[in-house]
Amino acid sequence: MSHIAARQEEVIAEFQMFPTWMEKYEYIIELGKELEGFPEQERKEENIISGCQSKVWLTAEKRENGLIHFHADSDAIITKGMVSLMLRIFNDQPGSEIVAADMNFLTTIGLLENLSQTRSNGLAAMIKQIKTYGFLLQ
Amino acid sequence: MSHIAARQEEVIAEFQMFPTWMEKYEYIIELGKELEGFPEQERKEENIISGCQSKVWLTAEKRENGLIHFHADSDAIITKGMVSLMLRIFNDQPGSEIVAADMNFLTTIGLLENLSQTRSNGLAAMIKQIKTYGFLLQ
Amino acid sequence: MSLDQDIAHIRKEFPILHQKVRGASLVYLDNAATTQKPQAVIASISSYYEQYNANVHRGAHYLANLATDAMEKSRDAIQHFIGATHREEIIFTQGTTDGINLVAHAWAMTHLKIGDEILVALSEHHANIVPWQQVCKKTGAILKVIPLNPDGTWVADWKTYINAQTKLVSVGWVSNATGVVHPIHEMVEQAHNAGAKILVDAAQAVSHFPLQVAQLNCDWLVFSGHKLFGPTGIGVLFGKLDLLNAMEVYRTGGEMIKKVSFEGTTFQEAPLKFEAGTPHIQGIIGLGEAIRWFSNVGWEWIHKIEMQQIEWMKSVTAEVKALHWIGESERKTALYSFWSPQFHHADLGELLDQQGVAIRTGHHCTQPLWDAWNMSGTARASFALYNNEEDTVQLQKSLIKSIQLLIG
Amino acid sequence: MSLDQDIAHIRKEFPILHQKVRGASLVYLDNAATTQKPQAVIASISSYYEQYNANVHRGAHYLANLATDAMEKSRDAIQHFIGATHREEIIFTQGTTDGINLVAHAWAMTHLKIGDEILVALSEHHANIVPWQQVCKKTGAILKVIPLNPDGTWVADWKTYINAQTKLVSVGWVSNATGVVHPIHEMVEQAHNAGAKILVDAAQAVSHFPLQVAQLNCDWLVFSGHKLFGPTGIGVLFGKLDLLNAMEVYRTGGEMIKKVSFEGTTFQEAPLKFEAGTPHIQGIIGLGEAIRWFSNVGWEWIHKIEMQQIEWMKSVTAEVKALHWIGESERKTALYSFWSPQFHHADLGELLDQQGVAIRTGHHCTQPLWDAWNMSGTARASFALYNNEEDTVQLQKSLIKSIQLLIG
Ligand SMILES: Cc1ncc(COP(=O)(O)O)c(C=O)c1O
Ligand SMILES: Cc1ncc(COP(=O)(O)O)c(C=O)c1O
Repeated sequence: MSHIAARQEEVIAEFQMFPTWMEKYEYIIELGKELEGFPEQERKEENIISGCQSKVWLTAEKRENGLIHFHADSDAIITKGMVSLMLRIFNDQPGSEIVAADMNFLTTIGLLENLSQTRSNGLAAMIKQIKTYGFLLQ
Repeated sequence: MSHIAARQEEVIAEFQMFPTWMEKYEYIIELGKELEGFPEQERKEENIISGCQSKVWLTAEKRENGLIHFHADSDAIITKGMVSLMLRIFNDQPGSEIVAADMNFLTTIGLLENLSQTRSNGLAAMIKQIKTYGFLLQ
Repeated sequence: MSLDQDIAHIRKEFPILHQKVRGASLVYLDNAATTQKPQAVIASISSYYEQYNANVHRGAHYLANLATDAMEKSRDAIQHFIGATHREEIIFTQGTTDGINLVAHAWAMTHLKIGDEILVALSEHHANIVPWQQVCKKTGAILKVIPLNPDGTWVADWKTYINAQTKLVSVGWVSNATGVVHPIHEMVEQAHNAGAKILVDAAQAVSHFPLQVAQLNCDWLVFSGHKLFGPTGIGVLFGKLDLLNAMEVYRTGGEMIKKVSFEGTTFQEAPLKFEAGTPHIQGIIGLGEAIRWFSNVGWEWIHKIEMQQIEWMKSVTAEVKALHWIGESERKTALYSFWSPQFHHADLGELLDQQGVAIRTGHHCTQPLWDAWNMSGTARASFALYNNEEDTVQLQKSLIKSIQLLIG
Repeated sequence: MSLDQDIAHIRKEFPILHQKVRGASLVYLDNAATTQKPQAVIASISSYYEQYNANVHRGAHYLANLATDAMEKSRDAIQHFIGATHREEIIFTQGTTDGINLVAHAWAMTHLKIGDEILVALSEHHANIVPWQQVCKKTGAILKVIPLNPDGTWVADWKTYINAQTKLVSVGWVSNATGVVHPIHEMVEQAHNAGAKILVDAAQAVSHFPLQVAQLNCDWLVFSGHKLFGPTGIGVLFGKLDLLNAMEVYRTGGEMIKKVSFEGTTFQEAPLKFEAGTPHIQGIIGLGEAIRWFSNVGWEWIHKIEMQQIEWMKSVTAEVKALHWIGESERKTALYSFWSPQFHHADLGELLDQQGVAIRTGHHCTQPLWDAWNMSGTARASFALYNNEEDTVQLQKSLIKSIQLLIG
């Protein structure tokens, strides 16, 4: 199992601990608050992922170890929590694995069924951008 | 009772003799065939009543006796029958009475309920034109 | 009967309201986006298709006559409902947006020229901005904008924005962003004094108070059926008859012609002139039924329930002070836009949704307003005649729970 | 199962067919004007309004998500049904007329110039003539017309009407006046060889054979939902994606914008670009359901029943020789236009209607054709997949009785 798949399993296990929507959202909001600081100079139009109701900024760099490191942020806290979840899974992985990753864990954690259409469109756009970076920085 | 109202009563009585749609239409078609000849030189655009699916020509003249005489024709035989029915009622009457006439006999003879929308629009247009002539030639 | 019983009675007629959403009872407060439909409207659609569906006007058969009759009776019902002088002044469109586009193409595009001015207000819906921008691009006319006070009303000197260059005023009667009711009667007078024509966007007005277009004396007025308890895909353009007949054609094709030949084609008068192609017969019939149903409820009661809803909401806004409530003007409909500098309206909306409370968040198609106010949008709860006290109680509870979650 | 049983089965799904009209069983043969709706489509409309009516796209709540999902699933169903490459190539319109007007305004008005030629055929529906006349009036382009053979087919040398000036070909695939199926595949090739774009009016084709637009390679194609067992007020414009994105906008307003400001507005890509305002959500969902239902019946069966109907009608036309039957070409749909020099088609239609047989009479929105043929129109019986042998028997009987009455 790839690192990414393993982390997905982790996240799924974690979410299973929260039976109610409130607990799930509480956790996501917490994740949002913990997300590491986003470099101010990168908070610009070209880093915005379109397709989300709230704004999402995403940047990526290939570090010396050959792995890809993402920075992301959002002006909405729930989105920020989702972003944080994504980064936990994808951060510091090789581009090839990012591109190859299977994303159906989102359904599995029973979050997506609670998510609005706009939200899941936004997530899809985010994943697409993450994979694009993965591909470009391979 | 005015002449026009009396003739309407006559027509209603006549139609009551025909219990089926077939007989009514047979009679109307017959009326259509009997309609007096329409002056060929009057068969022109400006004498056409618009609002009918088939063409209806209508002209009127005030005769020496002060009464109004109509000529009419149609390229469809059922329409021609309806026209003929109209003329039987309105022909050779004073303009004032034509203008004042009550037209709900059309419903009474149980014909209108059988008539299509286009047909009754056409009839309404025809009556309007007859009344206009009645008014103008008073 | 008590108000409570009356509402309960009305709610019974709306099948959609009686359902659980994510385990909670649905609280539908997105009525400014679209209203729900009473059983009578739904049934009118089914019986149209089950009993007398046919193409209209060209009709030479029984079903076609029934369909044509029903369609034209709807036109009569609408004429009566909005107080128009002639039935021919009622044009069926796809909705408010389509109606405004029709006037833009069939009148403004050919009647305006360089330097002419079109006047709108800052709070207009995009549907009442973008078509005029297109007109300006093609004709060289200029789009002028009435600014707003912080409470969402037009600035006090709004009349000074009308001048000799103003050829068209196009304003929303009620703002879908703030619920504010604007002084349209005065505006019609001012526009006409300046020799300008005036179009009224009544999308958010039509279900709240009588329009009385002949008395109002506006040149055009538009609204959507789906915001008046009617079906989607159908709307109304009212226009003064002479003006309609003097306008260019817009969509062309069947039904709107007198005679087609390759040498030249002639057109019908209004309303047919603007109704090219097979109409949305079912939508027209459904809208007619919606208007009959709505008229049966009656303005008196509609006014009463709206005043009551505003009363209920006073306690909500007083309790939930953590939020900023905008558009608290004197003359407003029961529509509440709110926001917080601390959290995003999208977060609020998502958490309310989890609790079965349906509101709308975002820019509500009035981006210029939020840009001017330096905001990214709001959350908006908008009421219709079936929203009861329980709905406001649930809204308040869910708001408080959401805020608790967000501030953690 | 036998064909009889199959039809009986299908007829059961259409509530409207089982009624008496003026004492006789309804024989509905006006399907080229509009088709009837199966119970599944009617039910899809009711359940939309009873369960998940909401405004789409802007959605931040549960019902809005359901509505948006259902709407976009319909787009997928249509894409699949007509064989388009991209889902974004499916634009929702009001109908065929609206789709043609869209292309006329958003492409032809700005892409054609003096001396350019638009090519149509003599038998086009007014919806495929008048918009081009308007384009010619504004741009100075010239409308060219392919004449017809007496059987309703294009003249043998139709290819010579395409030349270097031809910028747009816009032709009906199946004539609603004659039922003739025109050689559209060849026409697409010829148009493209000449560097022209081609729009296909598939209003009368869509329910008779598979369109396969990607394979056909046309630039645009239009049809109406109401002629495909779907609701009124909804239609489809297919366009090649690059072309759609290169076109101007048409109706403007909400949903089709990226960003609105008074300094300048930017637009979405297709399909949203062309879908301003609240869509006809219910119509879109109903059309999706119609397509699912129709696909379930399947092309094989649809072909079989149509061949059978043509067979049945051979005996009618042979028996009723007193009438002139036109459009008896080799490649035709089950649509029969007929007339007599002795009596008016309106008389025929009225007498058929008295016997419960619904057909259409008049010019069928193809006036130039009748003018060229020196006729005032025809009576027209047009079939759909639920018309059985009994319908043709009743048609024949009623025709004979009507003729008897008329010749007296
Ligand atoms: C060939 C053809 N084109 C266009 C149309 C117009 O379709 P609609 O009235 O649905 O816009 C029709 C139907 O009347 C038609 O038969
Ligand atoms: C004030 C106002 N104008 C115009 C519109 C557009 O209406 P529709 O989307 O029905 O065309 C709306 C609704 O969204 C509105 O609230």
